[in-house]
Amino acid sequence: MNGRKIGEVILDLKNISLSFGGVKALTDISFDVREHEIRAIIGPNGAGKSSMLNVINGVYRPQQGDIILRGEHHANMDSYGAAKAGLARTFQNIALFKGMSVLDNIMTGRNLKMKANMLQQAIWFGAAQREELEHRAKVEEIIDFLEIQHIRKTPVGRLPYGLQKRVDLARALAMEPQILLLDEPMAGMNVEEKQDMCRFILDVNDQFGTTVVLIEHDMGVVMDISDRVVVLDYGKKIGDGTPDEVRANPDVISAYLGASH
Amino acid sequence: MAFFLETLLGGLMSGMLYSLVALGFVLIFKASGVFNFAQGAMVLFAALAMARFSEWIPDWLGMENLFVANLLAFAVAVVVMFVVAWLIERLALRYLVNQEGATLLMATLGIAYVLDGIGQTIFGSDIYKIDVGMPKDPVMMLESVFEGGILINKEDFIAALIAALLVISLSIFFQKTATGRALRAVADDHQAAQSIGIPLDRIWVIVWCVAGITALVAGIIWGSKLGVQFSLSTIALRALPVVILGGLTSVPGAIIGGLIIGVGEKLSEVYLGPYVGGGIEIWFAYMLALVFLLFRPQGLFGEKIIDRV
Amino acid sequence: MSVSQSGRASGPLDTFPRLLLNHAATRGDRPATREKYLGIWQTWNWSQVAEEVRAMACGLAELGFKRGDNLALIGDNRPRLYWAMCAAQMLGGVPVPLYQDAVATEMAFVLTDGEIRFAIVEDQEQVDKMLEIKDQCPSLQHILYDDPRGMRHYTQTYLQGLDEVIAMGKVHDRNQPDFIVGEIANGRPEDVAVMLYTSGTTGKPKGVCQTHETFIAAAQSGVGFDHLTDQEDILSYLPMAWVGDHLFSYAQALVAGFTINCPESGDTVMTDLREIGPTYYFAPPRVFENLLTTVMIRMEDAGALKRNMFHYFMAVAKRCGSDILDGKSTVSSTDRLLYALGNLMIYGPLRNVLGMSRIRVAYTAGAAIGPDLFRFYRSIGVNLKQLYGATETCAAVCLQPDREIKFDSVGKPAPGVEVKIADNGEVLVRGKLLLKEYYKRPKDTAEAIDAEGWFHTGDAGFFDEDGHLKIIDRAKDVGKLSNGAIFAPNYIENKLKFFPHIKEAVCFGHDRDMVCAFINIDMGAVGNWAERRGLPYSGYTDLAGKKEVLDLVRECVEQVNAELSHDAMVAETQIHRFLVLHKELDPDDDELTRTRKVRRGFISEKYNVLIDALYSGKTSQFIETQVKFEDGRTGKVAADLAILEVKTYPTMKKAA
Amino acid sequence: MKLRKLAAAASLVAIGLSGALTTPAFAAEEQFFPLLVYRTGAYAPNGVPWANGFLDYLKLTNARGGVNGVKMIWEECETGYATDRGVECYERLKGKHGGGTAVQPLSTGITFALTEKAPVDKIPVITAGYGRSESQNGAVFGWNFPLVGTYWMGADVLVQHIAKKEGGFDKLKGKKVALVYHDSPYGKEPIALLQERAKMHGFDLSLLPVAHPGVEQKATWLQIRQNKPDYVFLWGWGVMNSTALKEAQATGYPREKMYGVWWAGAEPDVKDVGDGAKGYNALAMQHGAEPDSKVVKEILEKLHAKGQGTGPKEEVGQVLYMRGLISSMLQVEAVRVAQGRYGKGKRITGEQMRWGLENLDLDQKALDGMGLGGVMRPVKTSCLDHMGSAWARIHTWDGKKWNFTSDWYQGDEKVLRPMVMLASAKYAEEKKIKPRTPEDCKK
Amino acid sequence: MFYRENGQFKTSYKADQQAFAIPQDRWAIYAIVAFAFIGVPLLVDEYMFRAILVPFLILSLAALGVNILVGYCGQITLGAGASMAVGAYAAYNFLIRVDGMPALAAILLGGLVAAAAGIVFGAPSLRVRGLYLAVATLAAQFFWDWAFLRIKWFTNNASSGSVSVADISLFGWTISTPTDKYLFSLGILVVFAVMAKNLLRGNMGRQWMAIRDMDVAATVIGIRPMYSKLTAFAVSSFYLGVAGALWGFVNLGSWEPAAFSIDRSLQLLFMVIIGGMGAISGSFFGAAFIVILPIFLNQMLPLVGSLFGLEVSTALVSHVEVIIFGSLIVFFLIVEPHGIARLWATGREKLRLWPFPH
Repeated sequence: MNGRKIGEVILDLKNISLSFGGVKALTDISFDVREHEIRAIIGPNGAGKSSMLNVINGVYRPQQGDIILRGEHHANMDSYGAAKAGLARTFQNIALFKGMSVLDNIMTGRNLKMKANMLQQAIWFGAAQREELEHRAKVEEIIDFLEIQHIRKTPVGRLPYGLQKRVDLARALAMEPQILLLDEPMAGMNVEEKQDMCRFILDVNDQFGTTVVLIEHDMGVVMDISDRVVVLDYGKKIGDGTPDEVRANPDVISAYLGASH
Repeated sequence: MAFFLETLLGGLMSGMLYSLVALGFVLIFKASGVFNFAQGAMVLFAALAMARFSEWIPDWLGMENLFVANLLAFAVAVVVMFVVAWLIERLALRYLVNQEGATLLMATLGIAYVLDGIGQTIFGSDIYKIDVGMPKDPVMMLESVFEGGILINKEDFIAALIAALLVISLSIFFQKTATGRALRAVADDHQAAQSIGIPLDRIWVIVWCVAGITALVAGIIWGSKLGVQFSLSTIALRALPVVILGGLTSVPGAIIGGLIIGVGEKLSEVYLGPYVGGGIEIWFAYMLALVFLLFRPQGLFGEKIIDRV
Repeated sequence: MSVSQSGRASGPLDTFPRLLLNHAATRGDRPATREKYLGIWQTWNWSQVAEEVRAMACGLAELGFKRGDNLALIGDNRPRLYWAMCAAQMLGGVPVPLYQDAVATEMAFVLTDGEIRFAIVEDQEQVDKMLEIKDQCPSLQHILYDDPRGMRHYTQTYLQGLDEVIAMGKVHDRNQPDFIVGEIANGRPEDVAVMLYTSGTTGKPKGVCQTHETFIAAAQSGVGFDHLTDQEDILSYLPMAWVGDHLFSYAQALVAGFTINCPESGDTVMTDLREIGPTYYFAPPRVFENLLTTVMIRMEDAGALKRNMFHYFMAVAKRCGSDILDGKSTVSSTDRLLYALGNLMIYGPLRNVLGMSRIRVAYTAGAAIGPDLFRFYRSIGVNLKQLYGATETCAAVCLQPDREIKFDSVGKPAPGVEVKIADNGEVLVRGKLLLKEYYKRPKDTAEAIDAEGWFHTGDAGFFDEDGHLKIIDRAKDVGKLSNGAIFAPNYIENKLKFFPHIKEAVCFGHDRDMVCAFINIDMGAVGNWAERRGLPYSGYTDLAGKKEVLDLVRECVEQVNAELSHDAMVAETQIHRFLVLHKELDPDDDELTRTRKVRRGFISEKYNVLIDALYSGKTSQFIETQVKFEDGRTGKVAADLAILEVKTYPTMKKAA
Repeated sequence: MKLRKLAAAASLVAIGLSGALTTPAFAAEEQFFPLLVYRTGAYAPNGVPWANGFLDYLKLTNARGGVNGVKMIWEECETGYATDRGVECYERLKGKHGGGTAVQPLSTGITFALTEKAPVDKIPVITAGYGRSESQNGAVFGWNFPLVGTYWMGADVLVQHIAKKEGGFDKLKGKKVALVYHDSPYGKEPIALLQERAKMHGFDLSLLPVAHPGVEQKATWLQIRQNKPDYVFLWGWGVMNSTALKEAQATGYPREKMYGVWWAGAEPDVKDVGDGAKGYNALAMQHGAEPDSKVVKEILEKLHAKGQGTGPKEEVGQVLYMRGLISSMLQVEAVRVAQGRYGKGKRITGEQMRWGLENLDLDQKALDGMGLGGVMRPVKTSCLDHMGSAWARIHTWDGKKWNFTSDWYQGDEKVLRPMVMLASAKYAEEKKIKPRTPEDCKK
Repeated sequence: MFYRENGQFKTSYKADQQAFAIPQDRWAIYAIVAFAFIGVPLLVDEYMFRAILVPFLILSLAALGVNILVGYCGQITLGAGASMAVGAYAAYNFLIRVDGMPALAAILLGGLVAAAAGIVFGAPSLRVRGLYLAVATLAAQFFWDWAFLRIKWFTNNASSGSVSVADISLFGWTISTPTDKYLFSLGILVVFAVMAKNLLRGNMGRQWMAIRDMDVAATVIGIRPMYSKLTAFAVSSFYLGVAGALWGFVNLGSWEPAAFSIDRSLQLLFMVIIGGMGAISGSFFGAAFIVILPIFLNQMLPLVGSLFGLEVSTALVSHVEVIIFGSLIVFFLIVEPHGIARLWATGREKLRLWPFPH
């Protein structure tokens, strides 16, 4: 009765290279992501993980390489295009809208699905209200899912770090993405919060069938929940495979041992 | 051709005068992130102080010597500007550290009101004269080359020289003195500067003092050129495109920006103005700055802003 | 199938399912159940509830649930768990609610003892507990869950979602509409309606079987007594396994037809309480105490002006508040004016932030409430009353009538209840509301109910001249000092606990020459107090050992002594020595019951060394204790506890 | 309504402050004037002496015993030359002490705004020497009184003057005249007339606007240097004037060929330029600086000598001071005229004041009586002509003071009248006003 | 303290998503609006109407426009006055050039033209930010100042550049008395405020705030910065344009470009910052503060002076007035940089929690 079945390749990155004014952030990286899987990108600090994520969702444009999303080439995709194509993401340094409540933050995630025009919104009654209420109901499900009912109307700025991360995830989920990119979702959390987050990631993947691409600095947690892992070091791919394969990969071992011990 | 050169020269010299005011903006923005809308009010305040003291001091001392009177008045005005700078930092900006740019900008507008009010209360709101012996009459150059020669405004020329001098001395101050180096450190990174033991409060007072002196010099030059009265404070608005064009954080930017704006607006007024009815120089200067911005959003010499995710 | 059709099951309203159908017929559009879910108060009216319950009952029947079966209910106060009770009753089964925060092994006992075949649980967490003990409970055949989240990968065949069961039931009901009507018709008032397990202050929990008849009688007496209507709102947040919740949120709601409101989650009870603003409220003293403590702590953070205003008006309220509430004519007009002002400035807002603005009647029971605590709520205009009862008596024996409130009494016997005091001081009860039996424990049943039908409550008490019952303590807990003076530890402990800084107290003195006490400080209140004084501390143990804190506690104890000295009966039992425990007493460590009653015997055994130290005149004592953490791990806490002497006061003779 | 009380209290104080002349002893009949002045901001140097002269004449009137015993009272309100503040001042003061008699907005912007309100409130708006030129037409602008002269008239006189200098209008053909003007409605007023005149006489008019406040004119003067116009008309205001003179000096344009409007021909415009402005000419509508006139002597003697004067003694008699004084005088005389019809020694209303203003007839005798003989020429208004006189002279700065350097000129009605009629007709159409007929005037 | 919220629970999203979800707030707003429409006209005199209330209402509307842009979308503007000018002159042209054009339609069309101009001059916001943008908007300010002086067509060839309109009428109601003007302005303000509230609590408002708070994150969730910023400029300019048209038509009657100078822009920005950025109520508080304070000081100071037996000249009063005004602004920014609206919200929150401090 397993809910998810790992499917075909949904996202294929080919020979991605990215540099900033001569500094190479990513060198010739290729890997793919299959539908419904949890794909982790790990590597020591400065390995290019964040750059990789930024490339995938169009914040950075790679100098070389191709991004194939569901068979379509997307090398010149911008963030907006990525969002439209069903990619959502969270941020390592929480990028919530600090002047808004939790509810409003999550509601922004629905913006692509809201259709009422400006005049309708100004008049409110009718189309705009109906739409607003529909989306509110959707958002409430996410709030319930992530167990953040008690902070629904709190301004996000007042929340502790762990909860902010959860709201960040909620906002991404509100987009009903096909692919969810998580940028160090467990950074800075305590053990309990990490466990919660793992549970949420698994639940998302499981219940909504969302493909998850996550990057993480800390190997431990990730290995438990990922289906396949890419390992980056100094902008280069040094390993790719199931957690067990990667753990056994001598390059990975040396990179990790060399970097962190 | 001669006329073109004259316009060019005129623009350059106006530009230098704008730069003088722009410098004040840049100094303060660089060190404290405050976009000081009160710069114009400071210029007026300084000029008023200079003008009035140079009037009063001979009365008080009962002597006639214009040079001595000006010198003394200058000294007093310097002190006055130091006090003003210190008070601004003490009473207002100290409490506004880390506020948003717009808030700071509003605060300086508030300060401008206060300065305008106090200035007029103490010094009066009539027209006053600063006579530092600047020559008023024009000279002609290259009369052999062009018919009628090229007109040089001696006053502007001297003013431009003084402006240049000020920039050089400021550069030296920044490069060679300990305080100057501390100032630059603060400009680069507040927190880092603080962590290596540079007292931010004091640095900011110093910056405001330096800006105060710049305002005084600008005030004297503009004042002797235009007469000291309320409208002097509006020259700050003329200097704004200069700062934007040059970049908010760059001293050389203020100079180059001033020259570009000065030349640009004069040429536009003289050559384009007549076709559209004239009076275009102000908005033209702003448009010029704006067009530059579209290509370099951080200004000519400003630091590039990089988004991090 | 329609509501009106179900309404046919009229006749005598003597079982809960019949009551339900009656409400669906007579007030079908009134809200019956609300639950804060997905951000709003989802509302079901009586007709909808009746349909849901019917469907659920049919579904259960489909699964094989039959007359006489017991249905365990485990979870927070969820509407469908309440409905499940009624569904079980429709089929002639018996719902058995369990404490949802109990660990699996505790549940295993009840499941086995109660021969549970069906369990309806709230969510994955409870399912996991069930699975853990499934093997120990051979009778357990079906586990149904309310919330399907996270349940996708549970492949066990005996697991089913409540949704599916209800859907199944709806089909079943459509096919055999007469089935459920017949089942309801077959219900008899003398059938067992619910089985509630005693909290087990003494020994293992026992299943108390109550019939429809008894519970309806108990509920009716309360409803009539307080003139409750179908307009009331009550917040259902207390454990469903507790008799109090069952009486108020289930029995009375069904008798009177008012609305129950289920909070969104444990974290949001206070917010939800404020939103709903119940008109009828029930909470154990503990809750009122915590609320008061919060009030006091928060007021300490207020500005001087507000604080002074608060204290001034609280003094006014203390002077005349409850008299005004009681409608006494003795209050001066100045006081009335001041009280009105206070009502505008302080009491009203206070009631509002406490969620008590709309309360008409509030009850507390379950443990003795400190008179000062009681007086506080009454003085700010909350009509808080005490009731006295036990699981065995459907929670209702005595109720305080409006306008006849005495702080130290629990009121008069409820309509239809006989109460008498045995020779040994024990309170005996007889009436309709007595339990049918202890489940499968005829011996215990016989012990509790004597031949004449008197139920022995185990509490010591007496009637005063107005016929109000006063409870001193548990009959077995009332002791004597070695000089023969009566020693009622609870009485003293409650006085101590009224101080916001003291969370828990345990007094000793039986057969000894003086009274000594263990104290638990309130982490929240004292922590806040310490922070404002710039007192650094690393945790409970550290804070509890601070000299400043000890002095603070000593002041509290001395004040209690001063109060005790005013009353000749208890003046001898002033506290002479005390210590502040190095750890908080905790149900997980078996020091408290799940209802947070002190397990005196267990404690005196566990901390024997400390008691010895108290009575041997030592000034300090080292102790090391094992504790259980929330995640199940264990650890050790050790400390050198200071023992403090306290000033005592000479007995004040009451002026004749 | 708290504010209203405060306002009332504040005005009481202000009255108390304005000197011993308004003590309750004189409470019998009082004529109230709201005073919109600006003593701060960019134009303070011009606003202050004007206000001082204005006040002093009111005080003098009271010292002379009032108008048939009616005392003048007033309250000052600072507008800072800002339109909305001016409107606020007007609204605040107009209803006080039985209502304002007349108001002098002293700013083109405020004049425009008050022109809308005057007919409603029935308070005449006096704009002595400024305001809308077309408001001379009393038929359309029933409540506006551009007494003494309008900008069109002023510009007309300037053209007449240069024509005379050149030796006749026909000599103007082919000449170049540059108008350097403040880029605002004020500065743009004369353009229409100058264009008309340029068409008539064939001179070449170039327009050089200077943006407010006018501290930067380098480009303008470079253009002048290049075009070398025969005359420069300076239609500046405040700091723009002195800046223009300094730029003229810096670019070597002869000041003798520069002619200022009468708001560009006072002491503040030239005093900090000093010698640099020597030879600069300006229009003087009616009066100039009159430090030796009888009225000035009387003021010095009756007020300043007793410490009751307004402002510094040295300024008494200067150009702007005199302008304030004469503005004040016209108003007082209108009161007198109105009293003549509506009852001597009685307080008159705004509507009666209008009648007074429309029937002013200050002949030489009257002027002499007020000590203004030689200072100005007679003024005679009518229902349809709200200007009353079109006399002006030219005065020239000699580095120390202003001296008259021309005879009297009179604005050319043949040129002015059609323009006034045309412009006022357009206004009437925009505002849907039905012009008054001579019959209406008789009512 | 006066909030008794027990029992005010929401059983639908519709109830929960109301503009004012707390009934007490809702009733207070209704009461205020009713008072403004019915009570005020009975109570105040012409001076209050003309000198204070009408300017206050119109400037509130303008401040609302600025707040949408600055407070909600985070784009600083110093060119608000220019948008008002565009609105005023455009409305003027519609009125006089199109026969039978109703005044209200002209005003709204003026707003639309201002919106279009706003989009054009808002375009730099896509490239430049913060203070640089502020200065860029000054370009618009100076450009329009110039254009309305110089380009005669805009002023219907009025020689002086100043224009005037007759009393306007609305469905047969001629707006001529101060009370009419007040009610007309109030009506428009209420409608526009409601629309602003609706926009800001919906998707559009959230997009703007998202751009303001964290533009990168906003882009990533599919908000187009260009669309959001330009709509903010458009809506803001629309409000400003309507306010400008009202300022010209209703408050002044005839006007010149100086009525919408840089001083007006700064004044509006002041209102928003003092009143509270990102709060609709802030626009009203700010407008009240900026409109009333100087007048209040101006009338107050002589009184205070007289208490101490000082003679306070008009000039001194106005100097002290600007000094106090300036100081108060600085003081305010120090004490509550988020403006009066935040103070108000905090106070309200305190009242809800009363007697507790937090």
